[in-house]
Amino acid sequence: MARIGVFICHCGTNIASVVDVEKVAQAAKSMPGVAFATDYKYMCSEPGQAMIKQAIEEHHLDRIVIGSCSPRMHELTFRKMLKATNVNPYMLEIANLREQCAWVHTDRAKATEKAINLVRMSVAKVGNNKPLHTSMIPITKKALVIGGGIAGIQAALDIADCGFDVTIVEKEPSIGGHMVMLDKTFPTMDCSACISTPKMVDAGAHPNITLKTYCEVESVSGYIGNFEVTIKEKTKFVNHDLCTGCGLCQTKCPTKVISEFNQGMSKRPAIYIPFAQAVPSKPVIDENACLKLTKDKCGICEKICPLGAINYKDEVRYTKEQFGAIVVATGYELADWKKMYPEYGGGRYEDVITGLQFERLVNASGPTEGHIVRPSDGKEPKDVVIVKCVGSRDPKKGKSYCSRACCMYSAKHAHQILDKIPGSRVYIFYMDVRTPGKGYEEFYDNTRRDGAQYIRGRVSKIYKEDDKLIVKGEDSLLGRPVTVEADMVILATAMEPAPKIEEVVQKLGISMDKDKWIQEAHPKLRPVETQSAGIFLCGTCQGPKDIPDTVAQASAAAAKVAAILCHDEMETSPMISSVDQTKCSGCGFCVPTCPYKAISLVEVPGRDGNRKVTKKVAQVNEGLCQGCGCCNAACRTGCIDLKGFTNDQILKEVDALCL
Amino acid sequence: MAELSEAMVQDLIRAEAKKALQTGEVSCVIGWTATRFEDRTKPYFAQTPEECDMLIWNRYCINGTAKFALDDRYPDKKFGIIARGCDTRAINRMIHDKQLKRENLYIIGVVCDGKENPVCRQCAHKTPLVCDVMIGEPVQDVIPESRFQEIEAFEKLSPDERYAYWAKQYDKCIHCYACRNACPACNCIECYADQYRVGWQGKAADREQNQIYGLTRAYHVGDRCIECGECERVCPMHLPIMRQTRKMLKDINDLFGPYECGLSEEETTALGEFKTADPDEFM
Amino acid sequence: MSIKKDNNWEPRILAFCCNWCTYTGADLAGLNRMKYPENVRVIRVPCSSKVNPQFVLRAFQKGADGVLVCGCHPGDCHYSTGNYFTRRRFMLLQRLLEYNGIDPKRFQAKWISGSEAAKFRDTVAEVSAQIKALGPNNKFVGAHYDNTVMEKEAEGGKD
Amino acid sequence: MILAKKDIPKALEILSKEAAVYAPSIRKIEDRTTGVIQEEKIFLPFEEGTEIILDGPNTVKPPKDLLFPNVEKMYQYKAAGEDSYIREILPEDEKKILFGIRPCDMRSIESMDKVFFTKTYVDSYYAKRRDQVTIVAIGCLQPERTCFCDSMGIDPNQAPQADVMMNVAGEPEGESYVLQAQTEKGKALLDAISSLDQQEGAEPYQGTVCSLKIRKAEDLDKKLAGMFDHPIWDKVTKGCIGCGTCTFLCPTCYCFDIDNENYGNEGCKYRCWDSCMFSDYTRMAGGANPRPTKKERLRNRYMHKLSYFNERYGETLCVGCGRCIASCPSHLDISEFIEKATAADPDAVSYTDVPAGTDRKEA
Repeated sequence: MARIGVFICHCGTNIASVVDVEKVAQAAKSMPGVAFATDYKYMCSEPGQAMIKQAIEEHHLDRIVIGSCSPRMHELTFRKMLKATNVNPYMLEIANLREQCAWVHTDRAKATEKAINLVRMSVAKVGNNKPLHTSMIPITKKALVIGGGIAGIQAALDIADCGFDVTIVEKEPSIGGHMVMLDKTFPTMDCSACISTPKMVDAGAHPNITLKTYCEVESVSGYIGNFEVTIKEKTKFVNHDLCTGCGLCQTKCPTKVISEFNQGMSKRPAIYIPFAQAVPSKPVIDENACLKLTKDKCGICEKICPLGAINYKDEVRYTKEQFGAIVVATGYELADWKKMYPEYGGGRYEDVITGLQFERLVNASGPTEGHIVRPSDGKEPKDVVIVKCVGSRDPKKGKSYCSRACCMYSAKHAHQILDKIPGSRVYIFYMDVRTPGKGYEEFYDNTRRDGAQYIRGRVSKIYKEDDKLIVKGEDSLLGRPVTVEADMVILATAMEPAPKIEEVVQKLGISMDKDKWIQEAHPKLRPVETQSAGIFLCGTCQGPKDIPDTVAQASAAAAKVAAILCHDEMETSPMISSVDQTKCSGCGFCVPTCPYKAISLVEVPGRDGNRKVTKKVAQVNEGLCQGCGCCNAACRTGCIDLKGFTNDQILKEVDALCL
Repeated sequence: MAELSEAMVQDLIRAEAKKALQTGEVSCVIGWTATRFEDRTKPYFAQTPEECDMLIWNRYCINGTAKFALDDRYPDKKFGIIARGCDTRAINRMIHDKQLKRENLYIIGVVCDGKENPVCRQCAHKTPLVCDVMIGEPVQDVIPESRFQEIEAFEKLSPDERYAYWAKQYDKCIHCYACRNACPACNCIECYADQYRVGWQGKAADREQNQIYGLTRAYHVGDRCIECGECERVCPMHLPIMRQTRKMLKDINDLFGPYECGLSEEETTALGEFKTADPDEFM
Repeated sequence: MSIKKDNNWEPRILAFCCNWCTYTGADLAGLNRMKYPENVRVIRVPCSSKVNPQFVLRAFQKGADGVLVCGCHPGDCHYSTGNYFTRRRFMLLQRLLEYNGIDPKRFQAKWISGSEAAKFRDTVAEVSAQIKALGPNNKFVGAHYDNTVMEKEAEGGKD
Repeated sequence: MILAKKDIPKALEILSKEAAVYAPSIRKIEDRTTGVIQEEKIFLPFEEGTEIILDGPNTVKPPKDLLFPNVEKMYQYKAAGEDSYIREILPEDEKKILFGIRPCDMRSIESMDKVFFTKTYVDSYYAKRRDQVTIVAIGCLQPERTCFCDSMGIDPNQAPQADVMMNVAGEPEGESYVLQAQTEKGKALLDAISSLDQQEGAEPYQGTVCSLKIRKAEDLDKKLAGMFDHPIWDKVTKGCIGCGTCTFLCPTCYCFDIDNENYGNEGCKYRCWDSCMFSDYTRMAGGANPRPTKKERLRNRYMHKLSYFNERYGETLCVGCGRCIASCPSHLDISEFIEKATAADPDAVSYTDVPAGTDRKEA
């Protein structure tokens, strides 16, 4: 039989002034299972807690009910206190007599009756509490970073610097992502390569970081501390252990295909490294372009490779690895403006280019060694138009959100053009100019002072007239249409999540918002976490942002990962669901309701009547379950139950309240 | 094929059953057989080709055959079922609820011509939805507009009238669980009502316990009821049980879009999923 | 249904409040010393999706006059998708109860976030007033065991 | 004593002065949405103007729940320190008259008496209700197609154990009844309504015979005792869905379960009907169940009705009222089983289930 101790707190006068605490304590004595009941001025104080401990010994109490302030205030305090006694810390219930009784009622008699009722509810519930014990799950001290852009690199470096092993999985042949394509970065106009390639080299050389380039995540299972990830290594056809990156094969390779890295403005051989400063600087063979692999001809690279590193018979390999935490840094992609805005030429005019294409043009290691020329005829453009918000802030044709970084990089482009081409003129069509960062507004002012023409209005049409691109728009400040004859047009296109992001998200079991950006746990308070414990995110995969914010988030995510990996074990909350597998009929109605995908159907030995059979029953993954209880209400036989809030307890609470 | 008479269908059923049993792949074939009274038939489990001659087909074959497959949840051989449209919906229901495996069933589908059972007037699926072999010409299925007529009429009564009607009905209930045991949607291995330790449901047949049982079952099968009418047919005290279970189907139909159960194995149930744009009245 | 039958009868209302939003809102109402009627008793649940419709039936069976289920606004759920299920379950349950004769005011659900203390107070006051107007609930009520009133059924419920 | 049919309501009014009279009448529930009026013939307390129907089909529910109610409070208790108590709750002192029950139901009450009174233990609750009731049995006139009481050794016209035996005088369409008192209580009852005596009238009609004749072996109970593992059980029990309909409508099923209902620190213990057909009837701790499937359970029910009861009390427990046949969801039929068990060869190895109805058309 339960021996319950009831302790009613005066909370100074907070409770005692409205609720007749002695009467409540007296009434508690006659409740079923109550062996001892008393009241005291400050239960949470040292003497108060000592009194409870003493009463536990004296009256051999095994369950405690405390009528005091809200459990959200002192539940932890009293649980810590019980750790010092032989009563399990979870054999405790708290009746909220202050915030939800004394402070909100005035009539003393009714408040006291309600207080007695609330104590009776807690006594009824504690009668059914079971001792709960936190369980420890081991932590694999390794982190996985998905995506090798600046976000992934920064996160990996920070984690590695904490002494933990990190694996970066990058689907391209080299890490670097979009940042390494840029020429200069705002607002300081540092050369992008100068600040990102050293980090890439650090990442490549860091003893704790292993680079898995040209690889993708195939499947993820397990839970925080114990993720089991299968990584698919795409076919490189080059053995990177033998290859020293001498580059001989690239010079001799006869086939030339469009270089994705240079945004299609130059060609690259079939066996290639995407750009000069690639890390690892070892080539891969593009199987769709290589003559040997497609038509079984050529094979020059194999012949001339001094180290015999070429292997045409390479197959896809899958490796399985254990990780303690995962950081998603899959980055962004520019939206396909050609489909959204046919009125800008829909891609027919070569001189209507995107911001990234311009970055390659102005980049010294780009296809034109930094000379800004028109892709169509190679002449230097004099009049350049930059069109902002192409696809962004346009729910009907493109995206509803603002892509955040375009205002600044468009100003940068204008500054570069005015700087590099003397006598050039730059017109920028804008709706608003957003310069929220440090030094951003001053940078925007300098650009205008350099002579950039900011025209407030949208561009309605771009068409070619003999050698010029006619840009028709309006100037809403002057209130009249405007036409600009331009040699070249740069479109500041909207940012979109990386291609095929749904697959990665689905594999990880995390969720996305309506625009397919990954859903953070809480926009303000937990921006780098996801709903699934142990999976973090950083950079533009969570939403459009510029490099400073990306790097800040990367370090934040690294800190979160380090917070997990620095422990050998992790304590899981005991208030999670568990399944009574003898009663479970394996119907799986609970599985779709779990936000954390913590429930799975497993085969277990069981009994059907008097026969031994293997049954399919539900099983809760203790690491993933956060204890919401949604599955409890979906289970018709009630055999999946949340410890600490079992169906039985809540039924007893309802009965006690309706007496 | 020409219009099949009852006798021809009966012979085809017997032939199919014999063929299935001869292959040794099927442990038994369940259908109907005669009883002492010719206006009543009972389920019959033919286990040898000779016993297949006991199988009959007439307008009194109204017992549901599908749920007997749950008698042995771990069979070593297939279980043959002679299934009309509603039985195949029951099979889909139990497969969706993971209590049956399609590969453990050998389904002989028979296009139904409507039986001596009030629910057959509102039948929406005379053609079997899933079968290994089909007997009879598939008929175009159509959902009768009288599907929720009775519910809408009942909703027009005043709340007290409705409560008084239900109170009288639940006074009659003798708590025999025939409705639960006949219902293909009620396929848990241990029903909540049999768990006295937790105390969801008392065992007495007084009005209080009957109401709790009636409403809880209406809620449990609410989004999975295949409207086969077995609960009303088997109730010894003739309670209008479908009037409870169909109510939730009507609400789901109105709130979340056209909804019918047991049409395929993979359909999601209304309470097993959500849409962020669901109608919301709790703001 | 409470024992006392005189005119200043107090309804007994149960409120299942989700720990992360509504329970916090109720605590906040306490911190701000807001006043509301005494006849609402709060049961804390981790998420509104933990509330099983059978608890609501149990409450009416044991004599509650009104039941309230409160949770976070859809989209704000601490467990991300819990209250979407709550919404579906209790919209259907409310119609089923109404269909069986229980006045919809007796069973309500409301989204109350952690900061909407005033909304919690107003909801409680409004529900309490509505149910006080409706009077004691005699539908679905079990023969409340009281050794003085053993066999006499609640009037109105049983004819 | 001779009583005219038209005087029956008057007689019942006289009788209902001292005791509550229960007689077979129709309970109507009007369904306003479909306009259908559900009618059910059950034993209802007699008040002014309730229409009593003595002939026609038997009542859907047996009179059992007047003597052995579905829910019966046994005792109440309170745990409150000194003033804790445990008090037995005996049925109230209320004299009852059971008017117009058939010989098959009367025989079932005899069986219940054997169970609750004999073998050293007397059930106080049943005993109290049984003493207070006076039973007026009536000779059966139109047995239903599912009735087979005469095949079970019961004379549809006679109920020797009843307090008063009522038979139609002369031919079945006769206008008056012959009442013969068979016990003291019966005499007292007849004295109470002696004012309506018509003195003369024809002899009581004794000619009713059941339409459904079934071949039942004399020593069926002994034969069945040896047939526990007979293959017949696999076939006959297949169609059962394991619900409690047959047991709750059977006049001779007397199993009950005991449960309690708590309100804070007080509560009451009550007993309620239980059914051996339920899957959890014999489930023990740890999930073991000696009767795991429906085959064992239905076998147990048939064996109890036709064999086990004989071993203990010397008579068959099935009175042939046919209620379980009429209401079985799968249309299983105990009379079919009795015929098959009679015809079956006890040590057969295999058994094919031939529907009994095919060779014996309805009489």
